[in-house]
Amino acid sequence: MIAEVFDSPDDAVSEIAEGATILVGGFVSAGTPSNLILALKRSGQTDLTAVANNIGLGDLLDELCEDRQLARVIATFAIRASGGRKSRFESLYHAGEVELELVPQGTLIERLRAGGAGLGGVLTRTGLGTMMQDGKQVLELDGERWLLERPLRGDVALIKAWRADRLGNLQYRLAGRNFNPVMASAADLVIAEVEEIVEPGEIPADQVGTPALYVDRIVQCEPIPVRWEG
Amino acid sequence: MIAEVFDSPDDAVSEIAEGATILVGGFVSAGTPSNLILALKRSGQTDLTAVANNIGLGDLLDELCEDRQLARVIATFAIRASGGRKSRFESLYHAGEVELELVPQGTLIERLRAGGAGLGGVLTRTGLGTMMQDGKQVLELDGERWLLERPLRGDVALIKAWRADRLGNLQYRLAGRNFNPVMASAADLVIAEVEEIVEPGEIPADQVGTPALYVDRIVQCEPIPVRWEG
Amino acid sequence: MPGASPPAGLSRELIALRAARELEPGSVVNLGIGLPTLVAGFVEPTDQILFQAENGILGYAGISESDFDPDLINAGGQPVDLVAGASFFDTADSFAMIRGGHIEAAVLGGLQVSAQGDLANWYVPARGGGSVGGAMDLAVGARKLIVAMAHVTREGAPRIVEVSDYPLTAERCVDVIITDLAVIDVTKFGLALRETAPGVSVAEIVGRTGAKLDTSGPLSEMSL
Amino acid sequence: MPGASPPAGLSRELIALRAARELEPGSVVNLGIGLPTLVAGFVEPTDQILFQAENGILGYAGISESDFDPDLINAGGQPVDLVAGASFFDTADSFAMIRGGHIEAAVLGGLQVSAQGDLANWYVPARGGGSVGGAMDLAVGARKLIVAMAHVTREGAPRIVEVSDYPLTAERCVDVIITDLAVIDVTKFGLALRETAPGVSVAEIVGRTGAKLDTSGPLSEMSL
Repeated sequence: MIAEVFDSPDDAVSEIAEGATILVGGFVSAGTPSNLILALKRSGQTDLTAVANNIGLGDLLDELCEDRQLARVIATFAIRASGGRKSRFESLYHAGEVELELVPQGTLIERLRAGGAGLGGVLTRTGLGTMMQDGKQVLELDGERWLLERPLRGDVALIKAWRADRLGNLQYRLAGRNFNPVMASAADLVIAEVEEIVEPGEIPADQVGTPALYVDRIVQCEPIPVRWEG
Repeated sequence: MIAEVFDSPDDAVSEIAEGATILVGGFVSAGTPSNLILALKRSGQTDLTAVANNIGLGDLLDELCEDRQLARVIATFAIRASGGRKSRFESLYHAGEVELELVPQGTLIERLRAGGAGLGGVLTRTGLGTMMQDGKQVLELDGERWLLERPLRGDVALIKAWRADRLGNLQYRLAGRNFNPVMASAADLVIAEVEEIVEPGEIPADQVGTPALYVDRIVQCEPIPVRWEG
Repeated sequence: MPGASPPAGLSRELIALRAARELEPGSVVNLGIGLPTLVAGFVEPTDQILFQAENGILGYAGISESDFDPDLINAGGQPVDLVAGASFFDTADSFAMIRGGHIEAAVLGGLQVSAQGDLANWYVPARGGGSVGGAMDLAVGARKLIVAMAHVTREGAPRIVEVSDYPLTAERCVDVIITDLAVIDVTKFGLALRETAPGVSVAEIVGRTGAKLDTSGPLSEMSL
Repeated sequence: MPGASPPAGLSRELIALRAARELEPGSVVNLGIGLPTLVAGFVEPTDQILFQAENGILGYAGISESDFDPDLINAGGQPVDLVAGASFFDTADSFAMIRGGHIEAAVLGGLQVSAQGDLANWYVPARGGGSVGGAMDLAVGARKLIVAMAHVTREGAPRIVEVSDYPLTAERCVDVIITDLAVIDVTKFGLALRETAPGVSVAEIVGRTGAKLDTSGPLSEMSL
């Protein structure tokens, strides 16, 4: 259960299998594991399903579309409603070369949380009476209608934190948490990119954002800043 | 939405109505709002439903049984399986003078979380094939059986934190969080007992355990230590 | 009269200013991507409004003028400053706030709003897709939903319609519509005109609205 | 032979010691209230076992000998020390860990265990009630469930039975039973005796067990 420290992001992602489902933490520029994403690109692995908040918003996840490594994307932001330069993903999507499952953000995080927390699903009002209801079970309880949303898990989670200790505890900075802590709970193999690795105890116990038991691999990398210009 | 600072716990709880459902944070001695509980005792309000992890484990919640203020308790620990001195609650319970709904701890916190997070319920395996299943809906999905647990909310939450700022942000210490953050999300009126009140900004943004929007009333009190001797 | 040249309505900035006036002092507010993000620039610190960003911030203070920190952005990816008393949390906790009814008001952009307050704001059929983000959760969770949008499309077609022909964000969720031409309340009896933009007539607004609009209530010109 | 004087089995401390030997180095372990809390005293720091307390601690290090801090207790209310690299979290996150299968092993007390591994440990019919705490979540969530208990009741009745007549904690959840007399594995074929306590015969164990017990497998005496 002690996390393993890797020397390079390429080594850390080297065992990701063809066809794997990859949870990718981050929200646009915040808490995004860009080094791990680029390592996954270099690995050349294909037929992947990526689960992420966004693709094509300045994020490097869009780079995985260059060599068509993604078969399927589950995301909340993927196709812009307004104009502007198309992302690689959008071009592939419109060409029918990648599948998209668009999920409301609050539903995506609850499905992931259910996957990590051993729950069989949650009931939400979000999506009732919309396209998101298609193919899903609706329960009527005490006169109220609820959409049943099922758990979502990954084979691998790629996450980003500020610091890790050698046990695998992670500390986030500012708004860098977003999807990372929940995704760390919902995958079989959790790989964390961090800016610094410290000794156990250096991250105060009440400032641990992801407890060590969730983290399998850590790799220290210079963060790659990304920015969405809208 | 700015929290109101009260001078005494008695003033802070003075508007709790007869028959109210009260969520009470804390786990035995940790993060337990003992001053607010004693103020509720002094208020003499009756016919209350208390939702708490434990009653009669050295906690002062048991004091509300002295004058039969509790009509009903929803808890995880209430009647000890082994011997020892009976709590006031146990005596009342065996005399048929208070109702008890025993709930598994992980189910209790998920029901409260659902109540605070606008979810209609969650599916858990916990309790399947046990007494906890009685009267509840079981869903079979993809060959697996799940118990549907419905949300739980309170009219009032009594919680305990280490520090508050004047906006209502709360910071916990050590294992003092337990039920407090979730209960703060699941009641119409949230009253927090704290050891110190500071200015906004003095609690670092990444060390806020309960964001200000959840907290209605804060009162500074000398903590009353309690201890369970088993 | 779709197709006619539009009357000189409010700029995007003035729509945002008018939307800001709709917010209660001391309340918690979420601003959608696009025009709504401008709203943060039009509240006074004395209003003590706490802006929530669904990516995990309570208490940001408008777009930052200083250096860009990739970990300190709002839901539109823009750098933000913090107020004293801000807090950070993860996405699960953020949507617990939103879905759980803890956000007093949300200001979202819109593509269409229907007579019964259905909102469509995430999917453009002509583009063959869309992005939902947190819009559906905000639409069902925010206690008051303000839609800030242009009254008509670029082609002059009404965005306020009897029944939306776009995929919905949520049914019966909109409380107030603020456009370049008008402030319109969604009531249980339908749409009610509350305010007109300076220099815009009631007839012009009715003409550019694709749903029945009650103009019989107390009416005033927007004060900006 | 219920009612006969029991053989001299292990003390509570030795049961805890034997249970500690069942834990994998580097694993995450939750200890139930009562006898199981003693287990923390029998692991070596070099084993790097992280103890999880369901009230919100990962990485506590046994019962504290120093001053009592009311905010630093295990699930039994006892003061604990921390290891370097410990962390705190709330109850929702704690049970996400437990229910989500992130705890490698739990050691719980037991009132009865059935032949198919059903556990009853929270409700004593004779007392007309019980306390469930986190036991049901641990029983369904821990990847390996070790029950540490006396082999028979104070009255000499077997606690290991064909079918439990106590209200259950969970069905088919127990992996290993460690008692003052024996270590017994719960397999898909039923109960299998693995180890005997020093000085206790197989016949004595079979005689005090209320369910069919396979004694044909490799057997050894507990090394303590």
